[in-house]
Amino acid sequence: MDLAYTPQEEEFRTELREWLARVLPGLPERPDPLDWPGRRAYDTTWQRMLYDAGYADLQREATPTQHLIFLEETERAGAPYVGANFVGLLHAGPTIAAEGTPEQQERWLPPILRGDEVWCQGFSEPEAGSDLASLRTKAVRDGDHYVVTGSKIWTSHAEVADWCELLVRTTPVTPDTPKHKGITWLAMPMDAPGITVRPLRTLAGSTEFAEMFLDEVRVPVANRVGAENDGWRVTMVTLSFERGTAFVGEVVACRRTLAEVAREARTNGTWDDPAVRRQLGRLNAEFMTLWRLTQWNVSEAQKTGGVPGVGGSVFKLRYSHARQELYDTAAEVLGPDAFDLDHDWTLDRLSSLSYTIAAGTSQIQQNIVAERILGLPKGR
Amino acid sequence: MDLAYTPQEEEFRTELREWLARVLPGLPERPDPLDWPGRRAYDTTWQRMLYDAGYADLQREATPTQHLIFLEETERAGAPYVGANFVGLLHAGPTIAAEGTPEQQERWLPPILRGDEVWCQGFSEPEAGSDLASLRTKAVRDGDHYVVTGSKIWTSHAEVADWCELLVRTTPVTPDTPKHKGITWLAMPMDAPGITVRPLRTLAGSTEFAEMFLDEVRVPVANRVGAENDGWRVTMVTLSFERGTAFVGEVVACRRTLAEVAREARTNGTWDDPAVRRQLGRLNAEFMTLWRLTQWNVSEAQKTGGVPGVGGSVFKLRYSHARQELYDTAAEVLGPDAFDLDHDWTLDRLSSLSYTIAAGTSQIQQNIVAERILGLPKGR
Amino acid sequence: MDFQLTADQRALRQGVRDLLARRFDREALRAAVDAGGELDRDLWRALGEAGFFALRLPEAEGGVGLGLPEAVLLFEEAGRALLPGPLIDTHLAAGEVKGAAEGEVVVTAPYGHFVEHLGDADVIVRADKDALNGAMKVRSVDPLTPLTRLSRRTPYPYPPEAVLLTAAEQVGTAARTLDLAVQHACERVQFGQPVGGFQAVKHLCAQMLVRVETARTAVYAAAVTGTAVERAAAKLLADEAAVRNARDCLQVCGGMGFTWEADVHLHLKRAWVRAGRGPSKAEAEEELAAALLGDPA
Amino acid sequence: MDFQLTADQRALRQGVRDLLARRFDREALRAAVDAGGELDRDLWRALGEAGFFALRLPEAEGGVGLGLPEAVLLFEEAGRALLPGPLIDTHLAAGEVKGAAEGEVVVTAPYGHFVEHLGDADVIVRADKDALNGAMKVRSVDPLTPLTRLSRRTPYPYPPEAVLLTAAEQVGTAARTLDLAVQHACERVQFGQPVGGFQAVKHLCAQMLVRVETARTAVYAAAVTGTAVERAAAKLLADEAAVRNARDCLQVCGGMGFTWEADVHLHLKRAWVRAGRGPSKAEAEEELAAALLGDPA
Repeated sequence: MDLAYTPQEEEFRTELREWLARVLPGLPERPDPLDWPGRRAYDTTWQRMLYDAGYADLQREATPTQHLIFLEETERAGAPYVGANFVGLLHAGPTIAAEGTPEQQERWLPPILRGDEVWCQGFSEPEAGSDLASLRTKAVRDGDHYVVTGSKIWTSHAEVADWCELLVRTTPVTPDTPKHKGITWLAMPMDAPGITVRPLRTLAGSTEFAEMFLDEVRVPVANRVGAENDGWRVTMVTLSFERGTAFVGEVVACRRTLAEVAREARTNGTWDDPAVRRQLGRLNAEFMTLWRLTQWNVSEAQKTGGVPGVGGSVFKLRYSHARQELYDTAAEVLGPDAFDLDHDWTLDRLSSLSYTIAAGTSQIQQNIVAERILGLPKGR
Repeated sequence: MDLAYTPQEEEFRTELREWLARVLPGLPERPDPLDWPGRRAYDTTWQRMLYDAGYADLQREATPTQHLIFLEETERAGAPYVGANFVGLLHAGPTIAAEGTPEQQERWLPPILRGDEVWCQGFSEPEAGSDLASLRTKAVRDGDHYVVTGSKIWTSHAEVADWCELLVRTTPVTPDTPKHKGITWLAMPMDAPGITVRPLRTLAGSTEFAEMFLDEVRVPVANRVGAENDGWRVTMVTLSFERGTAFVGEVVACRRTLAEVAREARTNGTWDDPAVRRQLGRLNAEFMTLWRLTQWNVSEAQKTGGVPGVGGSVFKLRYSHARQELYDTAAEVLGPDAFDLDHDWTLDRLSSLSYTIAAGTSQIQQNIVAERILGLPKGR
Repeated sequence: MDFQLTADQRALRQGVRDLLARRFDREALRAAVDAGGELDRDLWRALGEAGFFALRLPEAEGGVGLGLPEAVLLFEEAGRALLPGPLIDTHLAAGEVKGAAEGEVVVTAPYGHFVEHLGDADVIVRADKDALNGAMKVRSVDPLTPLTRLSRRTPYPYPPEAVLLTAAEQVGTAARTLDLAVQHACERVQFGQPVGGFQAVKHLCAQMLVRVETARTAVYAAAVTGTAVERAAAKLLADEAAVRNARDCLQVCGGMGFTWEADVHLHLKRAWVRAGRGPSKAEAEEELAAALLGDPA
Repeated sequence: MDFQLTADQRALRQGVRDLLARRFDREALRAAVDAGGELDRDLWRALGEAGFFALRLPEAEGGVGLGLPEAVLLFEEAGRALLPGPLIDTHLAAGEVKGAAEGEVVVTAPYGHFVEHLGDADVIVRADKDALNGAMKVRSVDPLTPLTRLSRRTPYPYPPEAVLLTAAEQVGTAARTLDLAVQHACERVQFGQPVGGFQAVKHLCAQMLVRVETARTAVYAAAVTGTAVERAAAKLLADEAAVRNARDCLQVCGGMGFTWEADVHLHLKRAWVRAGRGPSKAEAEEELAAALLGDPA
């Protein structure tokens, strides 16, 4: 049990730092959040730089600890986020790598790593949120195509994506075919006729997400990864294993924000209120430990090659709550500035509200922890 | 909407105060908590004094507001609690009054009011707690008797009671007879052969409660209140309506304790910690409002003659939590004294732990509120 | 003692609720959001005609002649409907500022570091002549409440009645977000049943109701007694009820609650802004603590 | 980086767990309760033989030569088993006080206003000669921890290692009360199903696990790094995990948990007593806050 990095790991870190110091000053200006093509270009330029420097495929080419170091250092250096490449690198890519044919891997993986092609995710539907497997978007076979009709929601980067990893229903739900059994995974080209993308405004006022309406979109059968009706398993292969690295950058960022909030408190005098000070101290314990928990999970993944996603549920339950507390505390420290949307922490506070909902609500996460880790019975 | 008492109510209060000032100094010493016969004698003496002064049957003879005044003033004056007379006055008595025959009322009610006879309650069983209706204690008809076998738990004052209001199963549970349908209400004489009472020690170290084992106890059929198999309804008639007065004395007592904790904090210096001070202030808001909520519920009962017990669930959820917070705060103020069982607040802290469990856990209360007040569907 | 609404009070509450349903329905609400909280003068006059501002003005002065207990009922409804505008300041100015009682003018006043709805206001009270020197409009977190930031904190305290009426508005938000959560929980089906069938959702909603009932009782009691300590309790519990209920409503509504189209965020943001008026949580708690050392209750 | 237990560490933990299962089973626990926390000297010597006290003493001095990371594993097991006695003081005294390492003597030490297990102690450390003047035995809330109250607060600070080992014991209580809750939830049938099938119970248990994992990680990290700020985090999170898990276990177990015969109250009371050792919640938070103003993490 130790927290020291090996010489190899330290070397990886040093080289990465040097590279970051060299290339970051040359990056173009960050685009306006509303400029989608600009954002795509920025994010893919960065991905290409990572590719050229050998940092593109850490998921497969680096150890979990190196991956952690990469995420920690890039966050600290203020490097760009994965952004538009998120789905390709972290969801669709790993799925294709695990379940695709050699031809499919050859077709789709290199452009993802080079930043040439951007993917989005078409999983959630208006009527299928927590209960993802109840999805209704229908795909009907017509020769060597599937004809897809339905609607998806919470699709990030849909406006600028080249591909969508899409879950569709190929067999209707019946007493003989439970909802998990009739689902198929497709790679849908986003330029296919019949796709309408409508930006979805969140309570933070931003349009990070979109709704996507599919009207008889034709997707080649060759774009199916895995067997027909086996899409649920195909998806879960990727979703249910992880390396503990999912929130590395965010935890590093939260710790930096917490220190900034403390300095702001010191500056504006709220630090003199012991209740504020202690709440900041409490959050320090919280995020310091979330960082250690990350290191624990990454070390476990390093030993075992990957950890079951249920361990991630424990982390996410604690982290999402801590993050919301952090921004509530920031608002208390800010006082009047907390009502000003031009203050970053105000917007961050709003977006942090999604953390107990998105990617599995805290209620669902607690069910997972109780049933899959603790072995409590499924209720009636 | 007003909080002023009418002249009649003020007169009731004044007379009660005068009477309390006159009689309380003449009361005997409080008995040792372990001296059960002594406690019975003390409690029944007090009940007789109330009877002679015309305060014995407030449930029927006074308005809800007068009842509130009575409970408020007796608590403030440090008068004895209802103690051993609790079940007779507040559960068994009202049930007999509502559902008993004239002969049964004549037989049992006057001795309760005079403090001549003490009742205990045989409802809960080791395997039937939250799910009371799943009780198994069996009664088999044998001529003009029921022969009762089974066991009960959480029976207060069983050692010194004359009667037990007992719920028994007279028809086994089958697909045709759901669990609520085969239950019968009996008045069991506690001197009948076959009853064994064993004290039950709680985590507070006290033996307030007992287990009761029934081995072929013969109870006359004439002691049945209501019809055979109708005992669940008979019981619920009493349990499901109330006058909002259930916690009057306790809220008054908590407010006094809170003020004492504040003074102790002031004395021992913990008051200088703003976090302690504000927590005390928060609790002041809490208990002040619980008092107003009591007045609200009592006023409603005054208008309508009684309120559905579900309103009591809202009160109990908030109150039980606030009470536990009060004693946690008291412990923080006490510091080292909080580890000393000779300090009253330490014992009170321990017994307050039962408040979110006894008489319907907070989880059950939340179900009741959600389903019966808010109309949320029963889940699978 | 009769700590229950009278028939007149119930009728008053129903009347306001009906008025707001007619004059400020969901369409009007969303139009107001799109307009950045700009006020509808016709609505303002309609409120004036209905006695919203003149409620506590003596009948002799052309008012309705009612008191704080009635006022908190009105402002709870205003909070429930997310009615925008400096309602409390205009209400308090009735009888002081010409036209306020009738809804002919919009009156606002600074508190803390802010003035609300400065752009729409005809009159500013509780402000000295250079109060607005260097004041700057901010991008308000609440789309229904334009905020202007003062260059320094106003020296005028927030009036006691305004504290109480703000608490009443918070109760409205707490109650309305409970309604929204219950409605969603009954309608939204996941895993083959309405999500309200799941205990976790049930218990969130139950606790929301507990907060509503408790905060409302505190507000009513403070309106009846008018004491500073009960007012502090009302503010404390109502702020908490509004913010936490809006948060829990969001949790119950899940992804759907996170969209701009859902109303829950408007309640949450307004609850934050209202919690910033008058005594802070810490100040209210200090007042309540100090009261404990006075005469025992 | 390899922040996972080594095979040796896992074996050590299993060894202690087996030893305690053999030498301090439930019967022994309840016997100790009935004896008012009086110590079993044979057990104490057995702990000594197993290296419980000499664990961190260098091998050259007859110890096991291990470090804090191993010690926290031991004390977590001790906490889980509710092992009574001044374990930490005796462990810290190994090598300093003759016979401590071997479990031949019982060493205790004052902290704050108390000494634990004074009646059983052979040696008292961190105490000046009149430390016990006017000391009085109190009726201890924890039946397994006899407490003697000092006439004044001891001037000696609670040693840093003792803070960490106390936190490790708290993790043991947090983990054990989770086990008890899960066991009850799987066995107790109400309304036709194990109560663990109800979401409310599930979610209580899930949050208990989250607390265990978080607190344990904090304790391990503090053991590895040895820094004051990580120790403060470990104490804070472990105290909270132990007390809240014991409370939640009680809630899950319902009436049955409220009886003297159930073990959950022993954990709750011990968790309260342990939380009283070393820095208070406020002190730990202040230390953690101060650290935020130092170099950014």
